[in-house]
Amino acid sequence: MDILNNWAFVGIFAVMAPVFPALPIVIAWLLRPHKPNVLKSQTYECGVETVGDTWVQFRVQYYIYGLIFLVFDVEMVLLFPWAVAYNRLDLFAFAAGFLFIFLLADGLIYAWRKDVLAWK
Amino acid sequence: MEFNFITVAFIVFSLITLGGAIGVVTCINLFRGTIWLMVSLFGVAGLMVLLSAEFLAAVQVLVYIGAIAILFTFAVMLTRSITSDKMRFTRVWVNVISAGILFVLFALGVIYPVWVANAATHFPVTDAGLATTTDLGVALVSGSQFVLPFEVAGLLLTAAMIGAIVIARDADDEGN
Amino acid sequence: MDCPGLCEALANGGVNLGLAQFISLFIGVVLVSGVPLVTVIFLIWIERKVAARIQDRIGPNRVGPFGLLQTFADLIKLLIKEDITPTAADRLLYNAAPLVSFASVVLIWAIVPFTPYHYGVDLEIGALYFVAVASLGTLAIMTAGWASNNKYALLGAFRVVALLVSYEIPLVFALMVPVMLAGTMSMVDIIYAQSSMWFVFMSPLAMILFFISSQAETGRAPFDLIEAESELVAGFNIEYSGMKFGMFFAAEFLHVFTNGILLTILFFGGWLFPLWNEPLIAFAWLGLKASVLYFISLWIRNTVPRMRIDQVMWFNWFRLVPISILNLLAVAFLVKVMQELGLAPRDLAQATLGEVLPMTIILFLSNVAIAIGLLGQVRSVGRESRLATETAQTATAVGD
Amino acid sequence: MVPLWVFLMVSAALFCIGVFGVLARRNGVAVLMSVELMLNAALMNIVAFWRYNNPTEVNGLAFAAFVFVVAAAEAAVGLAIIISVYRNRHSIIPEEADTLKG
Repeated sequence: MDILNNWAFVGIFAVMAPVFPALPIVIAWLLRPHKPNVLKSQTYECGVETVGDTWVQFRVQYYIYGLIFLVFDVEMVLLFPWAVAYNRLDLFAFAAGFLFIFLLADGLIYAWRKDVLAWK
Repeated sequence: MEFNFITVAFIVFSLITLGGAIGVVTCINLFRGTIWLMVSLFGVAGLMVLLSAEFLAAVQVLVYIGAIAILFTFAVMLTRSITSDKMRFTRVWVNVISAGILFVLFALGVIYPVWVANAATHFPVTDAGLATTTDLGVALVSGSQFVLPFEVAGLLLTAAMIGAIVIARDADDEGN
Repeated sequence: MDCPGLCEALANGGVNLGLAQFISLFIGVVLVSGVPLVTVIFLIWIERKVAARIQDRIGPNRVGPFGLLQTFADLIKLLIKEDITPTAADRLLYNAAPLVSFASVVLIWAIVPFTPYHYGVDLEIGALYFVAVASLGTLAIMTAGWASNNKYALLGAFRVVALLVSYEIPLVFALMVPVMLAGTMSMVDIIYAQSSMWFVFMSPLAMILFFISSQAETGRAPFDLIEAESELVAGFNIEYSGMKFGMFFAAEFLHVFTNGILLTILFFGGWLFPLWNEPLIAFAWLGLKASVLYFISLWIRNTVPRMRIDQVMWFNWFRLVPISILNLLAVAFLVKVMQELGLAPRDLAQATLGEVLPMTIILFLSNVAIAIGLLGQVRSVGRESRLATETAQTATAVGD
Repeated sequence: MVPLWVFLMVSAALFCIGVFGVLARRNGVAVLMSVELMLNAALMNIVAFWRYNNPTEVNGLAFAAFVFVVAAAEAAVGLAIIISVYRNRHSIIPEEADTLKG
């Protein structure tokens, strides 16, 4: 159960990690003054009162960046085992990996050509 | 089921998974729903670690929390005025009952008779000889195993990317 | 690091075995996470001092010798500062975001090998763990922006997240090069694979790509659109004040040094000292290399002007992503061909200097060739656009 | 070690919560989130069966890796469709997007 012993460490670490920043925040909560008033707690808007909804309409551009990132992320997930095993494989493995990356690069080139990657 | 470290971890992660899932299907505010979804999928990653599939657990965090969550939050922001929607659910009780019946069917019809009754025939569970990430890498690109699905996966991802760009971009053009 | 002696001692002393394991793991966690927490206090001082020197100032020099206690003074100030939560904010997520942001950086230290014998854990998937944990930080920024319920915060968060996810692609492709050369994702094994040759000599381009994109991941200049304090309000953390703002701040400072450590492990041989591997010397050597990289990062931050968001995005999608893919393919192809020809060893950890030398030279030359080709292309594109502008200007002048 | 059927029970519960979400939610994005839950229940089943029945074979891992690919493609295209429908009809209720006729 070596794997689980390692991950028990990671698990305790993950539980402890938010505690370290929480500690000073809690201490600050005990020490600092608490004098909220209506003006202070307003949303910061450069001196002018808030107008309209916070949910302003966003551009689809953001979605496209997220989308391409998602596709590349999944591609990397499949490429990581390939990279780890690479030293044991032969030239055919390179061809398979090359074809895989090439297919994804096609999608990237399509995005270039359609000019969806440039920030407008 | 003896009570030890692993059992405690299993119970905690199961509660995280199911609690997060209930949060997803009942939340009013969709951004919070996305956060609940991440909590739930994080629980699934924890369960995968308990199943010694550490590679898949890392992938789960990477793909779902790193990428799909971001995509969902972007989509939530792009389709605005979601929080003020009054029409959130349809036929709640009918659906609760049908989902409940489905669960009972799973539990009584399949899992109990097949997997509890035959529990004794299971293979011994040890970490010895466990398939590793290296084995997965070899299998993904060896001609006799998964090289074809591997390439088809690449093709599917490319198709999804191009298709989604076309669909989302049309929307953008009409928006302007 | 689970202090094996301690666990046995406790178990022999009559403590329940599970509890003994838990206590020894817990002490290990406290020791490992103590390193970044102590480091970050001094990083803030170093950062301010270096920035001051570069700008021809003295920097903090009042509190303590050389102003060393300045950070503690800042800490006291942040502790007793009133902390405002806007009424419109989503309280739970608003308070959780700084915690997750800081935790995501501290969590990376679980896999950092300090010496051959002292490290948190040696996960089989170490490199992937680092990427997965770092992506939690992105979600924290998104949550902070949304939970503040402020237009500027939300817009800032959107821009930052778009930037972070974009730069993660070259980061991971660059990370894949050492993973491929070493044939493992475990950080300790990646260091051992460099015992005869650092990976920076095999693929300098991957190192540079990793450095640039990790600089962007931390939101440092020239990519500091996260908080372009002189231009935008403050980006996603505009509504935060007091200690919660301090946590975002500390997370950023720590992240820069963490990147230096990772770069050292992946490309500069970690704690490998040419002569001997005494734990203390190994630790100091790792720290020294990381500090040099950290200093370079500060240097860039304080000298390079900020880029516009469209330039940042263009630079990523039209330069870094294609180069990182090209670099990965080139390294993969050359390594495989050389392995088939018997010029390159299949297990770098066992190879001698003589065995890896031909492979190093060829990979280095291929990287240089890619870089030269790239620079040539950049130059010709620049010339074309300059000519186009000049022609246009002449045309208008003639038209007048 | 926790027996296999307990894992299966948890994933069955996760699947049923997902089914409820798909049936009951009227918001397209929420429906997609519920579909992700169902996919994850299936993924957990695959991993659990791999671990208990065939841990030395790599098939289970490879199958799970391909499930991630499908999940990513589904999320990407599904959300793009929702955004597109929202832009054109200003509604994200799936039942109202019924103009596609043969």
